[in-house]
Amino acid sequence: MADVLQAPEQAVGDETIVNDFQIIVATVNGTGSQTSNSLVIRSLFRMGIPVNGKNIFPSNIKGLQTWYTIRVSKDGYVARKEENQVLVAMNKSTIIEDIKQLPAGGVCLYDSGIRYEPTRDDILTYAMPVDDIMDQTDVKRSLRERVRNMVYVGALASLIGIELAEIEASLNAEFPGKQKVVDLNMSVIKLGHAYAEENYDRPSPFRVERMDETKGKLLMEGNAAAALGATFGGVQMLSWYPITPSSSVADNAMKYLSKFRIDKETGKASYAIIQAEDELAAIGMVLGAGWAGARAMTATSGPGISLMSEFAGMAYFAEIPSVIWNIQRVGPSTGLPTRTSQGDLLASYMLGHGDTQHICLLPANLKEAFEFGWRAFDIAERFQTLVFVLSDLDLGMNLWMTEPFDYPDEPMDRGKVLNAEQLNEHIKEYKRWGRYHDVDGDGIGYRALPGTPHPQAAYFTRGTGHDEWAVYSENSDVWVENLTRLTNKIAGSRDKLPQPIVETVDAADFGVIAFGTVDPAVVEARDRLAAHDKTFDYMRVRALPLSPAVREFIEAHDTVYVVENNFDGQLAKIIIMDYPELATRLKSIAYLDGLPFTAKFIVDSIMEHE
Amino acid sequence: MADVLQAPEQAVGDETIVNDFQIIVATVNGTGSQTSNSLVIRSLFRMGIPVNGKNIFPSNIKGLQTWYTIRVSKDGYVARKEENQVLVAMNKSTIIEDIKQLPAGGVCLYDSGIRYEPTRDDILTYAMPVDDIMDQTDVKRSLRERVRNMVYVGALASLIGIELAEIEASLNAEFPGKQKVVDLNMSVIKLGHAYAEENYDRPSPFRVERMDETKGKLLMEGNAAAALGATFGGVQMLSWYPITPSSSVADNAMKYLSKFRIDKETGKASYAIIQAEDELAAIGMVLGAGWAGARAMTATSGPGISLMSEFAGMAYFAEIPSVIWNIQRVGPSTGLPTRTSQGDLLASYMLGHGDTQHICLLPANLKEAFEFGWRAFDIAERFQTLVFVLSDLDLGMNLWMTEPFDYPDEPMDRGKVLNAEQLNEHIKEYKRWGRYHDVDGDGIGYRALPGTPHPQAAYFTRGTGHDEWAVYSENSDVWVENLTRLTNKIAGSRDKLPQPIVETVDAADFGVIAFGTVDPAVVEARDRLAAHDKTFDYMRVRALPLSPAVREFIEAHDTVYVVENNFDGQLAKIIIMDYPELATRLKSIAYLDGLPFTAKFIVDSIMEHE
Amino acid sequence: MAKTNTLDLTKNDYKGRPSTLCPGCGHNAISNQIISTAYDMAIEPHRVIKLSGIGCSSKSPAYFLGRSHGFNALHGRMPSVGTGAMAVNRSLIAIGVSGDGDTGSIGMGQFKHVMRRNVPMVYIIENNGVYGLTKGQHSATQDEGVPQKYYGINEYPAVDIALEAIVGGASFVARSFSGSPREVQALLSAAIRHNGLAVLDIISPCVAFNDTDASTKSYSYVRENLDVLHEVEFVGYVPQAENIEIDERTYERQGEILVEMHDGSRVVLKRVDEDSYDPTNRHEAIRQVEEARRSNKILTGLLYFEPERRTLHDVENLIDTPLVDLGEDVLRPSKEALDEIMQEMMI
Amino acid sequence: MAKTNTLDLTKNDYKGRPSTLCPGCGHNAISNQIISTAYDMAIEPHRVIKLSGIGCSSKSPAYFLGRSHGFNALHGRMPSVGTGAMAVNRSLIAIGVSGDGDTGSIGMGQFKHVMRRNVPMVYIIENNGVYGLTKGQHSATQDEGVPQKYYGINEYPAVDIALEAIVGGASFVARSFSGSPREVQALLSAAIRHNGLAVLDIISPCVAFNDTDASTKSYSYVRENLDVLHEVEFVGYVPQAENIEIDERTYERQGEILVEMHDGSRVVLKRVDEDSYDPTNRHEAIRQVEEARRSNKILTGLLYFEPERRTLHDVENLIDTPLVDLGEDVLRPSKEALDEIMQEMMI
Ligand SMILES: Cc1ncc(C[n+]2csc(CCOP(=O)(O)OP(=O)(O)O)c2C)c(N)n1
Ligand SMILES: Cc1ncc(C[n+]2csc(CCOP(=O)(O)OP(=O)(O)O)c2C)c(N)n1
Ligand code: SF4
Ligand code: SF4
Ligand SMILES: [Mg+2]
Ligand SMILES: [Mg+2]
Repeated sequence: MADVLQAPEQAVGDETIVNDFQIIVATVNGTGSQTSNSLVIRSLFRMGIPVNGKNIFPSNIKGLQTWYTIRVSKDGYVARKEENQVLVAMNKSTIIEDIKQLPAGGVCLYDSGIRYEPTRDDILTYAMPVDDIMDQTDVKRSLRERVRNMVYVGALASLIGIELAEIEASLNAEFPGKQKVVDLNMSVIKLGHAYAEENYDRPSPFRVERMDETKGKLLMEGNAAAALGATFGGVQMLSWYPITPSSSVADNAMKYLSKFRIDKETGKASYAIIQAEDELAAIGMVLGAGWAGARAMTATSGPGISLMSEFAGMAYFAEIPSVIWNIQRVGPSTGLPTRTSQGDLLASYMLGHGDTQHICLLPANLKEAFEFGWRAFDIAERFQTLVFVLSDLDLGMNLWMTEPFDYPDEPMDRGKVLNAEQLNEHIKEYKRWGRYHDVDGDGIGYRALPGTPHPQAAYFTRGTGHDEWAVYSENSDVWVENLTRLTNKIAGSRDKLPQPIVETVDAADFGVIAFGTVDPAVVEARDRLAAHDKTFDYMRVRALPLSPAVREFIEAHDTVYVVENNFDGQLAKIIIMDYPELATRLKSIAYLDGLPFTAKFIVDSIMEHE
Repeated sequence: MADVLQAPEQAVGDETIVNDFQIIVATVNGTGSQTSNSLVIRSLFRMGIPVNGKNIFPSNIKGLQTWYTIRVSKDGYVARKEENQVLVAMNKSTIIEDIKQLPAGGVCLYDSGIRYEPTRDDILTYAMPVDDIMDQTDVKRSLRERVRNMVYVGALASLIGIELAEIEASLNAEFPGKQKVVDLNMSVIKLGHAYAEENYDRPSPFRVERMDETKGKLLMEGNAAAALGATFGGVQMLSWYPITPSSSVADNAMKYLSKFRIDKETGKASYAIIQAEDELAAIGMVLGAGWAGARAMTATSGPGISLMSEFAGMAYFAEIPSVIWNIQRVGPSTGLPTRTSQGDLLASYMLGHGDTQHICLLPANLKEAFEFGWRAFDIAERFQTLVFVLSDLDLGMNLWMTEPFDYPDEPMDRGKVLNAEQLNEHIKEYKRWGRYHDVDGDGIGYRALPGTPHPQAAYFTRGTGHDEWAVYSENSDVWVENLTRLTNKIAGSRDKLPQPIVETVDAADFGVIAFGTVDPAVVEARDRLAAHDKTFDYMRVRALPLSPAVREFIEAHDTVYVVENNFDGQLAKIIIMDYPELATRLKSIAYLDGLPFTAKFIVDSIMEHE
Repeated sequence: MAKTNTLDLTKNDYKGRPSTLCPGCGHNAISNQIISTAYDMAIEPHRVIKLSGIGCSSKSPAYFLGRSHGFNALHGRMPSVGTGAMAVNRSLIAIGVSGDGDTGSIGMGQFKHVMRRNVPMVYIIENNGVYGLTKGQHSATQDEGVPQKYYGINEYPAVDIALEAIVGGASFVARSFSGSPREVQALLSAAIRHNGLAVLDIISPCVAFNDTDASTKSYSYVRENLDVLHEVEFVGYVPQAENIEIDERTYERQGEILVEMHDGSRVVLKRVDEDSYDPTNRHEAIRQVEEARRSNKILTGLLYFEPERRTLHDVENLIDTPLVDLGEDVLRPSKEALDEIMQEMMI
Repeated sequence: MAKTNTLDLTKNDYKGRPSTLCPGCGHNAISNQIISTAYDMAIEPHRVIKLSGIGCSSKSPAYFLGRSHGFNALHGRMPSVGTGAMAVNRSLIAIGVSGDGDTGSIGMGQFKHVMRRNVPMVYIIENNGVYGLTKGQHSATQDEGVPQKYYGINEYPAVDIALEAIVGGASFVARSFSGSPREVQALLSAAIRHNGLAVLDIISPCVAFNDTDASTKSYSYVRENLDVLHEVEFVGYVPQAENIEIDERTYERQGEILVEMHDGSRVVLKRVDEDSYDPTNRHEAIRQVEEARRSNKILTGLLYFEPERRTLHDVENLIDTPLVDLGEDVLRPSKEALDEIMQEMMI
């Protein structure tokens, strides 16, 4: 990737750049452009070219500016790039700004129905008279708006070399069995394509060419992977309250669970998905179900997290297995509901008043979204506590390439649960059973579920002080013992949660720690920095509380950059709180503007210090 | 105080200990013992002896064990002591344990109606046949239960030397104008006194003697001081939802406001106190009122804090002056509702999802509770943000001695508010007025309140992204600029909030940092450690974000102990997050068992290290 | 030897820990009535879950059915916890206990929504018009004009729990008084047998804070102002006792209204004045409750009953087996299933 | 030159920013009706505060009365914010806009309690049966049996906003349809003049997610199933226009019901069929709303009106001056006052 660093990220002169540029499509939301963009991505993917799409959409249903970036990268980079080389300009309210952003040598494909004539002469412009082209079709007026964006799909295909056959195949996959829809869209795409073929005589310097890099891979959104993971985790109850960008976790769970978990004979469901009246109720239902012995989860985002605080504290203190997916968006407050962020790390980790701490899993890609989807339940039931999975809008709602997911390699771990018979044995062995009685020394007691037919199975769950027999207590020593056990219990998870992924090089100049969707940018930055003769060891953290490996990693480096997509450098703070003695080795690279991280930002930030 | 350290905290032999011991009264709640105990304290206070009372009561209305400790200290120490020298045992369900806790040489005054005969011969026991004594009175059956605890007041008075006249004076103060009630109680007290005079032939080794140390002082509870402070801060709206231990803030506010803020002519109120349906509504009303230009506050505790998270984030982000008194109790979850804690420090400081930060004031005594009561509004309006005042059950609900409060030494600071005329001038000067337009470089914009008769005064307040003109924005740069301004605004308060109190000695061995109600224990520990030839400089932090003085203090010491009444060492964590480079100098002394801190614990903890 | 029920359990087996509530508190009476009812109905204790929010009332589940699991949740949030538990284990019998503050103030939203979902669950509101545990503030059910020692006269209109329940879509709504043990037990039995959400608004005086002469929720006021709709009797299911074919769940016989419960047991409503009261008439129920409200009477009995409402389990189309009883074989789809999905997405 | 009202303001002066809602959304129509009403009534824009929660509906305050302060609060929490603001500044006119999700789901508790407090405030629910902004989930007001593209058929009973309001103690309850501009404006005018909480349940179709043939909140369904109670006309206060002495706030004249508002303005309710409808009869109001609900009709008009209910300001016994207008002289008691208290406590 050295070339990218040396040359500015631009097309220069007549040189053709193949499979290494970023397209930005500027449209108006609610006009079907999402289908068009996903067609472009899927078609590129079918051509074997590594690709990634990011939707930058407004908090609104229809009529506002929306951008979609599509990165084509022969080297397989999937992070966002700051510069876009190819612009598809369909939105008259942003076209002036959109064109300004193009680098010299960039390509602008624009709807010439917009009364605006691009004036820059350092870019290549291609006009699409979209309405005129639509006039050639016999598409009904009422449908026109919904398909007119297909024009740019066709024109773009011609301009940069996307194969029409792959577009058609993608259409078929998108609308399986709906030949009419496919034909209608295809007819418009072909017109766009034909128009471009006839009228664009200057070739685009940015082109795609078939590769073989996507075989055996698939495209998916993180929220779908999460839902599929939960499905293979055997989720029994999901309660949720709609909120962007988390809603599609529930939507996808409905889809997958109705596929796999409807009893063939009776047509009945072995799961319940309940739309709650708010987030307080959603998490309440999760706790009720988790307490009753089910695998229960909710999915939400910032404002919902805030509302779940009180119950989160209760889950920790009363030790109720439960799972919250937090698909992070930009806060504080309602913030930017349709922008991505890693800003809820601290809030989630310590959610609730008093001294609280929650296990957090930090997926960075689809495979982990799937894996943590099922594993979160194992962990929640094993440690009898609330488990957060902190995804974000970027991972959750964008299309990512992935290898197929691995089937869970372990049977479900339901944790320490005693049925009536086991309860008898337990009592035989330990004289008495106590819900919070730590007989194994790991801080984890044994549960007996409601409905267990045993006269001693019952206990009382509460958020107030209680002893190991689950009896109410205001005693000071009991409180300290209980909190100490709880602290130890969570600490005991440190080496049992998903461990950090470490990639080392010989004689690294420094270390980098990151988590979640910052990963692709770090990976790309690593290659770019190599061009500056700077190399680093990279640790990607995958869970809180931190693994002991984090200390070792930091101890092995004089300088460790902590890269994260938030304002306050929250992971860095967590590391410092855990390892104050290593604090001076850390440098925080924290930034949050709502857009996914770029390699350039990391490179620039590091180079400022090095 | 060296003697206390050298000698175990016990009475030995025949030596008489004067004005330096702790009494514990064990009763059943709902039996009027609170009146009895407060009589004892007030009478001691009237005798000029420094005294402090701590109520250790159950989360229950009637019938459960309650303890009340009364510390008498000629040296003026008001921290809790671990050992009690004098026990008044009125509760049969705890008497066995209560007597066990007494040190050798201790005194036990007990209700001999309890069928339990103290068997320890290393203590002095005094029987009170309470029912027999009550039988001598002509008190009506129905009233008996309510006054029977007066028996121990009388007996104790005789035993340790409390003057009956002062008890009577205290009764008169407690029930002003209610001679009958006074007489009734006094008659019982006298019987108890007489019984003791006649029957106790071994004198108590613990005695009180008149001093002159309380002149010009008064006794008060922290929640009353807070309410009085808010009253002198000109509070206009208080909304609250009942929760122990904060409810008496509102109760006292009703009392004081109805005294001072009822219009003489019309009989109407210039304030509104609204009992909300829950904490979400309470804080919502506060924000509505703060936005409209009023001084508004709420008082709550842990669970309420959790429920206020979402609005707290909004107050920060939309910059709405507002005040929350958090009278801390033990969490997580419902926890121990009637026990004290400093465990909500981190939760309050960062309440809400995303990158949030709130100003927190940390009162340690009544004068500060009063002062922060009014000053919190000045700060909230000056910085246009949410201000927490973090008190706790110990300060809030117990009786403390104090000097009279100082009248506010500054006029009310209503912050940057423009009326119609000022708005015109502002526009003349800066071309345009913007709610979040930072013309002064301190990150603080100017407000124009609803109702301002000016065509440009209106703006739109929201929790979503907005620019300096208060216009909705999803723009990345706008977001970063806004958050940067907010961060700077709060950082700008560091040296404008109540600054730490520092007490230094020559050539201190180390430093100690603490806050809030840990203070009396630190003060006492300092004297005790002097006996070990260990001296320290003491910094008491009074606000978050931390003053720059904190860094200087730490830099001046190789070792700094951070003492706090919570489990996780939350202040230490905040210091470390702010000053990672000083992390290694800090040692956390954090402990939380629901009881106020003791000097002994601090001394022991420090001596372990030193 | 102590008497036993058909499960060979003594009444003691249905008791809980000693109450720490005030002597004379209405809530204690209700606990006793729950104990008696469960004993009489011979309910298997392990099948019961006890749910509550926060308050004196919400503490009471610790004082009955010690052999049943309990979940003392958060203030106002009992309904959601109950919904979650019942969703995953339909074989349980849920008894929720709440207070007027817990339900009428902070819990209003969850109260309303648990009724919409018709979660099979008994929802008792131990209604005393005040916040007992926090020492006597007015709650949302305090009547207008009632004074409180520290908090003055309540000037806001009272939330009428029963009216809110009927309007909100509850399928079983009753009101009673903690001092009417027979009525409470009969209604409680019916509520337990009801296949859906059963709201029991039980006036339960707080002797510590709201038992004064001026209170409309004091023992004396309630006793004097009871307006008993009908005499309620619960008759457990007796097979073959009746061979009349009936389609209707509610029918009149000799001036008595008979309400068939889901499992064949029955509630008999004997009229106490000229007219018999048909609890399935929603509009009439609203009228009666409204009228009682206006005249400050405490109308007790089975106010409203809607037998055919679909429950949460119906709407969620759940299998008969409780979800918690399913094993990994059912819960985790096969490797082939995953591979198939992956394969589909690869094309 | 543009037309002006008595304040010399043009209609433009009452407009807001351009709407970003979907073209055809009912909410846009309501915004226009608010603009027209405020213009016609010649309301001083600076005296108005606009309050809302979260949702498409709650965004709409940005699109009207640009010269009025706005507070776009949190989801479901508009009522508390409005209560706080009105408590401290009684001279303001509060217009709250909420959605059916915002009010019927997450906001149910605050909705119920703001009515109990009778905060002087217009509370509009732009009711479309779905969550628009989060893309078409059923809300609590969706009728049973209505399907949604992704979320199937709603099987829970709908929350009837108007019924909940009447039962919950609102002192002014009306229902209308965004497609009935005259009626909306008349009711809105009356609501603004009402001295207390005025609930306006306005059916406001969502063209993006709930305007299908199967929806009972689609334009076509609503148009066909309107059941108009009466023709509503608002007559601003005209001094001396009437010299008949009347004690009653509501009275009948020539078959018209006249409702006197607080400031002397009047709502005239002209009957549309045989009987005229008296909106002060709470029980009749409940009956009518219930009946319409059962027959799936959209009953519009002034459903309920209770003129004499004490407002928040009455109950709190507030002085006439808005609290925010008080200076330090009133707000901060004197040094002597403090010293006196200190002195008292020293004895
Ligand atoms: C979130 C929260 N807010 C406040 C409290 C304090 N609190 C405890 S019980 C209670 C009121 C209980 O009243 P009610 O439900 O009527 O029960 P009662 O004690 O009268 O039986 C309150 C406000 C709390 N525990 N949690
Ligand atoms: C606490 C919280 N939860 C969820 C959301 C997401 N959310 C935004 S709008 C909305 C629903 C709005 O529905 P409604 O009030 O009916 O308004 P409409 O869009 O239909 O006009 C939801 C759930 C949020 N903003 N805040
Ligand atoms: S305070 Fe009232 S509600 Fe609570 S236990 Fe006592 S009597 Fe019962
Ligand atoms: S989604 Fe529905 S409610 Fe939202 S703006 Fe569009 S039509 Fe209106
Ligand atoms: Mg109560
Ligand atoms: Mg809606």
